[in-house]
Amino acid sequence: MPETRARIGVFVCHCGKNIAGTVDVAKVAEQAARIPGVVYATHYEYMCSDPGQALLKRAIREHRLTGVVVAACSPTMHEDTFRKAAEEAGLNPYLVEIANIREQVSWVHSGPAATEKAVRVTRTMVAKVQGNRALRPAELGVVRRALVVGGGIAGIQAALDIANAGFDVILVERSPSIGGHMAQLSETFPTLDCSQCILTPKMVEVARHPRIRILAYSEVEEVSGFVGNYRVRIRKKPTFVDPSKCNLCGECARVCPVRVPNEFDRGLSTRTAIYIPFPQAIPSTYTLDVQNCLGILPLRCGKCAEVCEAKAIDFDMHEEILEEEVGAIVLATGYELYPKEAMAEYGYGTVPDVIDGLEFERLLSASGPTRGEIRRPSDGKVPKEVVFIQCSGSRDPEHHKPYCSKICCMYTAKHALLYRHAVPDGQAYVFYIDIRAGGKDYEEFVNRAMQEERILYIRGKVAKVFREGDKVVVWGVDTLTGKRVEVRADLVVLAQAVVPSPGTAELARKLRVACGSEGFLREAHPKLRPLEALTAGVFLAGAAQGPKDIPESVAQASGAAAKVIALLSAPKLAHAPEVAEVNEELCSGCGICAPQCPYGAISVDEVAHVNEILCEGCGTCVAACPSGAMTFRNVEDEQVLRMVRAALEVADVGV
Amino acid sequence: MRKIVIDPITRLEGHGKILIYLDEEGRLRDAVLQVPELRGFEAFCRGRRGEEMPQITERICGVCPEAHHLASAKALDAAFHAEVPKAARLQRELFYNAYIFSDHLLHLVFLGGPDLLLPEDVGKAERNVLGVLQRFPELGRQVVAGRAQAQRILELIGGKAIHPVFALPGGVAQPLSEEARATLITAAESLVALGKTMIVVFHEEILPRPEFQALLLAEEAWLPTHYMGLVDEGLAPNFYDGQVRAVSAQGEEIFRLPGAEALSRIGEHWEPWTYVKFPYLVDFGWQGFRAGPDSGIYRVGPLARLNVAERMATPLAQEEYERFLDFFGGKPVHATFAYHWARLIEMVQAAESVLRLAQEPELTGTEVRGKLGQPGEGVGVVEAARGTLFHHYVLNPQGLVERANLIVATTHNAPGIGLSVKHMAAALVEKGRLDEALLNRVEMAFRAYDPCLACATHVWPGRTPVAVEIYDAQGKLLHRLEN
Amino acid sequence: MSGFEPRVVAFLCRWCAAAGADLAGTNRLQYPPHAIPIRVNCSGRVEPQWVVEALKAGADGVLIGGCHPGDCHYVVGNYKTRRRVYLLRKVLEEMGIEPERVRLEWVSATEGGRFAQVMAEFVAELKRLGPLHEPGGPG
Amino acid sequence: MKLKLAVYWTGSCGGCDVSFLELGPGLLDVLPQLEIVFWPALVDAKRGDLEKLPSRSIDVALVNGVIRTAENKEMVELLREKSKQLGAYGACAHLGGVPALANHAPGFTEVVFGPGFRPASPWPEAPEDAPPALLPEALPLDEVVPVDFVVPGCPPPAGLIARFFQAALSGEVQAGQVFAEDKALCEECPRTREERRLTRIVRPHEVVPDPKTCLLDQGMVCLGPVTRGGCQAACPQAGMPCTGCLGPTPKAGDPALAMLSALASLVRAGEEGEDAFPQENQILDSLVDPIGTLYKYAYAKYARPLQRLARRREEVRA
Amino acid sequence: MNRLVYFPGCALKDQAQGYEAATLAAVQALGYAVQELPRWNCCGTVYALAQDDLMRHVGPVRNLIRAQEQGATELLTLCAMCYNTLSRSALFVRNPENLRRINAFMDEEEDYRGGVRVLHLVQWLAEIGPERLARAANPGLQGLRIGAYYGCTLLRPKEVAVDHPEKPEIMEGILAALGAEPVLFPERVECCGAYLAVTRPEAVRLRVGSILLSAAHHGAELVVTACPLCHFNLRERRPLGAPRLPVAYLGEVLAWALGTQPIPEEIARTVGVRR
Amino acid sequence: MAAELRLSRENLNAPFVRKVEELSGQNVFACYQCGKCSASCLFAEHMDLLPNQVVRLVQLGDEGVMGARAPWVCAACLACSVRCPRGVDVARIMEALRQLGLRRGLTPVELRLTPDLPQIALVGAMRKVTP
Repeated sequence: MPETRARIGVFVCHCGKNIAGTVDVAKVAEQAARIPGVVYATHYEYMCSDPGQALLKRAIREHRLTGVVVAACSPTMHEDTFRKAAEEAGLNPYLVEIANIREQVSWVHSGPAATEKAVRVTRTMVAKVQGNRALRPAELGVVRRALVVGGGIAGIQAALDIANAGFDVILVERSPSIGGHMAQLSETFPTLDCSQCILTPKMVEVARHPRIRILAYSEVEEVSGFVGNYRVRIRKKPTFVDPSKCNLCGECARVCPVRVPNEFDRGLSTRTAIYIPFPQAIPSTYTLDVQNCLGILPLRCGKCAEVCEAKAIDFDMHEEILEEEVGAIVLATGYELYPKEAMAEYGYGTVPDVIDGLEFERLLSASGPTRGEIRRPSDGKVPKEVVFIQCSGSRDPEHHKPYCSKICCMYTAKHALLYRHAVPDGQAYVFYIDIRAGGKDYEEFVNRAMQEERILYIRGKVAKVFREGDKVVVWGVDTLTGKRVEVRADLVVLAQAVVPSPGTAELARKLRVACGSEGFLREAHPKLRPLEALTAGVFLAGAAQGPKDIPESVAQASGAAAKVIALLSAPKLAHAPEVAEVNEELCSGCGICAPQCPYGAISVDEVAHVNEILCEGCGTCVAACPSGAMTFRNVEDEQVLRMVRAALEVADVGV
Repeated sequence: MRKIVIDPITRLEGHGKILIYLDEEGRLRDAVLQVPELRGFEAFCRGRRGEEMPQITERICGVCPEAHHLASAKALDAAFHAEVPKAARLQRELFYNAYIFSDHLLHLVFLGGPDLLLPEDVGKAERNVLGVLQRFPELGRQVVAGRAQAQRILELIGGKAIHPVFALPGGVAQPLSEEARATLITAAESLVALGKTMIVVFHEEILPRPEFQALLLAEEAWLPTHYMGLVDEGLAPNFYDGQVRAVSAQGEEIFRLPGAEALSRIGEHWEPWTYVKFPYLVDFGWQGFRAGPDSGIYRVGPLARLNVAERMATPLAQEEYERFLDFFGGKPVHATFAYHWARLIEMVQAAESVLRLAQEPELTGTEVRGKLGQPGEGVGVVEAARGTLFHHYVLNPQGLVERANLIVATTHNAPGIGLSVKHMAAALVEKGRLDEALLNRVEMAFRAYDPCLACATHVWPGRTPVAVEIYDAQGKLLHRLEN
Repeated sequence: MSGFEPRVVAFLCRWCAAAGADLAGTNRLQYPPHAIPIRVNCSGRVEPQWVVEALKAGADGVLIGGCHPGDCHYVVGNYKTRRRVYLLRKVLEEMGIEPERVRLEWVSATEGGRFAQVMAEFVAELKRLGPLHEPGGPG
Repeated sequence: MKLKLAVYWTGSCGGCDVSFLELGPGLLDVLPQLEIVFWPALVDAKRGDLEKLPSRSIDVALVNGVIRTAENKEMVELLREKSKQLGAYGACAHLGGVPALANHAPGFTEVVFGPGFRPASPWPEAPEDAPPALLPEALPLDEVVPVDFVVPGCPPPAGLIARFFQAALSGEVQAGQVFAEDKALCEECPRTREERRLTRIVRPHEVVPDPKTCLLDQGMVCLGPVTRGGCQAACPQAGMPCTGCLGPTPKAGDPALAMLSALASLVRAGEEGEDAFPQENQILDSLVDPIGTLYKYAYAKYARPLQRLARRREEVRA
Repeated sequence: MNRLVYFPGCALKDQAQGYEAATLAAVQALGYAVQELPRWNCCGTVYALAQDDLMRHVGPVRNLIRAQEQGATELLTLCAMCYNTLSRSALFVRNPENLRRINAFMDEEEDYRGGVRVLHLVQWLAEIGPERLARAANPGLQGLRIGAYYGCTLLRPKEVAVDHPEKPEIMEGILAALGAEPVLFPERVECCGAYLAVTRPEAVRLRVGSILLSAAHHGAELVVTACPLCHFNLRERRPLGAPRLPVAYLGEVLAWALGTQPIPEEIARTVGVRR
Repeated sequence: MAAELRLSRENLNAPFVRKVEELSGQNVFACYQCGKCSASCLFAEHMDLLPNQVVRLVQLGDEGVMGARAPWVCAACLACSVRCPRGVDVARIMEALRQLGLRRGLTPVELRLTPDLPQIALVGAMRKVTP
């Protein structure tokens, strides 16, 4: 029992008149001296001053103190000061505690009651110190390499920033090329830059960067370890084409007999089974889509291999599992659009001329299936009446997604405007509930669309969309006039809600990163730690965390990169030792603790284990543990109960 | 006034003591059975979750928890308007018969055994289980093994053998597997075998003994009361289910009713000198502590069940039942010591029933819970080893117990036990002989009931040690006898 | 109940409630001195047993101070606390102890005024309820 | 030398005494090694015999049952004096057990008998023949006399009884020893645990549990995590939640409060946050009768001090 | 033979007698005995939407009690409006507090204990399954192009909807199984005007015209409904110039398909001309 | 300026608003005025106010909405209710206004009875628009 051998010293600070003016400090010291286990008690004018600290050190040595209570100001002020001083005198700093008798006593109370409370507070802390153990902070090294998951604009930006700071980066992308949705866009708001024109140079930079290794057509399989020391298993799917040999001649695609919907064009065109997603793709190579290829097994076709002069096609290529160690991870897995098939009232995705925003981007894009001409999917006619429906699936807690998708107001304005540029005699209608254009030059952009392009904005939600002959009928309302409206349109574009990309939840689970109810990755703190996941060493960038436009994604990516750089630059990671701990003799492995931990620091097999590095020391798991097997260093239950009894003791407090 | 106290040892552990008061002339003024303990389940069951009742009320009695468990479950079935699916019903009934077997066996060998199997002159140091085991080692081995089989059945279905957990309103916790069935059948076969053995032992070792026959026919152990018990549609005793039949001291049917209605025909009388209540038939009213055709006092338990039944439910039991009736020359049999024989007959029926139920194809059915309605009021009744057991609950809409009333087997018998004791005491006083053998008769008289003064007393296992002290009017100890 | 001075234990989360209490001090806001503060990292560390032990050991009331919903330094600790206290109060009430004796308050680091006010209100409430213990005991 | 053993029951159901039989044939091995000096259920020694014994002449005494009447109290005090080691046998002596829930039901004689019931003697001339007075509270054994060890359970499982006899016969019963596991029941429970969260609290009769999954994961209030192992998780294996008869694990403290904390911690109504409060409260409210559920056996030992405070509060108010 | 307890309601004993006769015959042909609920009373016709209007639940719940007395766990309805009011009241009393309050209103009846499921003919037909219908369909509907008109009460509110309220397919599945070619038309889920026939007949005429146009436009030869009020409006409140589409009850086309009733002359004429 | 509608704390917290909310069981402030109800309403052309405007006036505490025709035109077809993105049961708000009107003795609707009307139509109409 530590307390039987305890030799506690109590130091009561006057803080000039701050404490001594109200509290009878001599009395406090005198009372403290009576507590069993207290071998030394004194009071001094300014404990935090050099002479005060010297007094403390001397007393520790002379009285061979095993614990110290400084009754003074709030621990947030000088806990460090006194712990350091004690350490210099040879006492473990975790055996020093502060009794706050200034902020919580002398400044807020007066009269004898203040002294009484000061005595009780001091006594309570003595009870705590009697139960404290000497602790040492944990230290660990850092693997100076980062993993970026997702090769969209956010992932690209984060990878470049980290690599430019001198750290190796592994960039994992699920599809055959990096570039993400930004590569599919035509122009970008509000500047109307060509999306590919600004993205391509960045993609090339990534491809050429000596510190960046791109693993395209790959997925993160498993993550273990913890901050500074993650082990990642990455599954690299075979492309059946050796990128180092492929010279992009394109002969293979020309002879391929297979036609499947082209994902990059969102099904508005077709591609072959061996294909390059788009001409500027990085890695710059063809990929053989084994699901659709006729020839891999059994060897029936093989036409592409026959025509490939570079002999780049290798049917024997196999899936690889790569194991890598990294110190930090950036998640930039991006978004997808909420499927229009979910929109019952808008035709369930069965009306061909009801399309979503990304499809419209492909129609607008000069490299798209229509070479930038606006032609509707059903019959290739140029639509003369186009209805844009905002908030399709967003802001609809009853049926779809409760949140605002944030980017649709802007891209719809852009769509309508670009449509007017492309079809000058066409009419664009935009059904909206609110216009949210809170960004630099955004409001001006929307105004331009309304004013200069005479796009009709109708404030009201659309009730129903259905096909009637070759028209698409839209039933809506203009709430401003109070009239119901019907538009017999040629094309309807739904600004579908932004949702996390598929697989986000699974990846989050592998990384023990929390997802919100809508599936977006959750930041550690919505205001103060927006770039970090709750799991230490994992950072978030881009729309995987929530709907974001390009500038915001890039900014967050750079922010996350800065966090990664700071982490990878530290020589050692130190971690406070006041954390949870498992008594394996008592733990039955019931596992109630594990889900309490917001940091994923607890794993359970036969018994629970706390990863000391991941544990932030909240103690929620300890309070949840029913069997008492989970404990908290230096805030043990027995300790607190002793503190409670000390606080409430009826015995005379001498005032 | 003089007083005789028959206090199982130290009057605190006996949980049942007998007080005999004599007047100055030494004539009997009164004799009462007092239960000096109260745990008050009716009170603290209030506010508890209804579905917990089978597990709470069984703590009334650790000797027959199975009976409380299922009486409680049946009361809940009724309170929730639930139909119990076949598979669940079979599980319960099989379990229940295994319990009856085990409990009766316990009494016959371990409790009544020393009285029945050992010569009257055996020393008190030997007159216990160990004595029986020493004299009949082979029987002892068989009984220990047989009981273990019964306990295995109880554990397999009930989760635990003592204080089982499986019954819930509308059914049971989970389905039984076919592997479990195989185990059950093997166990059941050994129960039937042991039942047969016990019949042989009874007819060879016990019944032929003249002192036992004298007991069966002793006048002071002949108590003409009414009887009550559950019978099936064919008027055979059924322990788990059926209608409550009451038969008068002359053998005529008083009523045959479902449990809830039968309960309304029972009144409860209490006396301030004991913590046990005295039930009576309201058709007759509380007429004080006396037996006979006009009194409200009735008895329950093995003898009562055989008196209210017209036949047994299984072949071996029926054979033995006929021998029993032959011996007494017809019904109703009022001989208190006939309880032992009745117990043997029932034990055999229980064993045969276990075997039959274990072979029922639907026993392993997976539908084990009936649909529950809104909770309300319900009465559940079973035949505990010692007699009819009623549980009656009123549940609130949340399914919490609002009111609970329990009439346990030995409570029904409390007036009867009191009377048996009184008659014995009267005989004792009349003969003016206070020797140990006579004293043992008093003891045997109430032991015949196998009294588990359930909510209160504990007389298991073995003999209830009795001391008799006779004081004079000044309170001076005149005479002290211990068995 | 004149002259009754309730005894109180206050478990304060270090990041919000204890910081709020410090701020009350910095702003020299006077409040009743009845509560002895015990600082914990998170209100989520507070165990219902501590609260009950405090009541058994002589406290007339127990205060738990945590961060406002959404502001927990450890993200969700205060939600667990809220649920634990909710259940605990139910149990106390069933036993016949006024649930008002256990109070959970959200106090942020900037709410010095609120901390002082909570203390004043709680002490007033406890005075209204009267002592939980007989004078002098236990302790 | 045979072990001098005494066994005694106070306010109990008798299940503890029957439980010795669960040793089966093993009982026949144990019996010859015992000198039973006092065991009302088995041998004919009486109070008088016990009183005559010298102090500390019994090696081991076992008491089962709750301390309910003045007689119970006198008797265990006597036993304590005569015994070297005295153990609480079974949940009632250990924790108070089910009958100690009566502490939570004030005025219970009125409930049982109706108003106006006062114990009295059948004959006024013999006032001493009134039934013994009830204590104001039903108490666990260690509230009345010091207890050296515990054989827990309701009733103690055969394996633990065997373990006790093994230790007792070799004279190795440690002070403070509890004849059960230090780890919780979950250690022995074959059910599998998935991600822990309680989206609802269900009562056993409301669902047919999945045979493989942890009952707590299925929404049942299973006290397994707070209760000592030693029964091979008999109840969970039978499809019913553990109700805690083996008592709390060594560091759990008040098992009801420990479990309360765990349950509340696990409750989730979707995303954690203020929006979930009403739904969470609803889930928590579906834990009806928390006292009976969480304190089924342990009320006397753990809840009684608070109950006593509450009762005094009521008296003050009245 | 399986027993069905069936609630008729006013319309089936009045203007929709044909619906009842045809349906009961057809259901029997499918192997089910139909028993009319004894002592049924009015369902209330329209569901009370006001929170404090408890009285309006008494009628529907009393019908549920009648079903409970019969030991029935399901109560079959043919009228869509009856289906709606009864099933919503059944839903309402799923809340124990509501149940308690409604039970307090009953006088001689036993308490309702919950547990009667109200189901509509379309649900019942869907549940016995398309295979069974297809087997029984003789002569079948022989490719008749039928537009199923759902109206409101089978689909809204969504708590009692027989299928997805925006894109139901349950009737189409039944019709297809019976050998018809179902036609989807946008207005099949939009209101016909219902009881506005009493207060605003002109509004009803506009709606009916629009619905029939929509059906005709998408190629329907026949409109089928399960609601007597829709049936009335669609037939009797057509505006001038509306398409001359015949309208029939679902139970009737079922009877035609199973051969328990012949196709009426007028309809045969209308749809037969083009065939 | 004499405004058509004077907004004040009193109006916005008027018993009228609470009554509508109580009768309908709906929180009228859940409505964000997107108009989807109105776009869905096939009888809006016969109404003097669109359904969303009716809800708006309730939000504003304008008891004048009691004089509107719209609730009496409503056929309770529930198209608005199933489509409302905010889960507001607009039909219940209409019913509440009708009920309030009826309870105050308003019967602004004329029954136009013709002999061919079936019982189902008559009962339905009378339950909705007569006291």
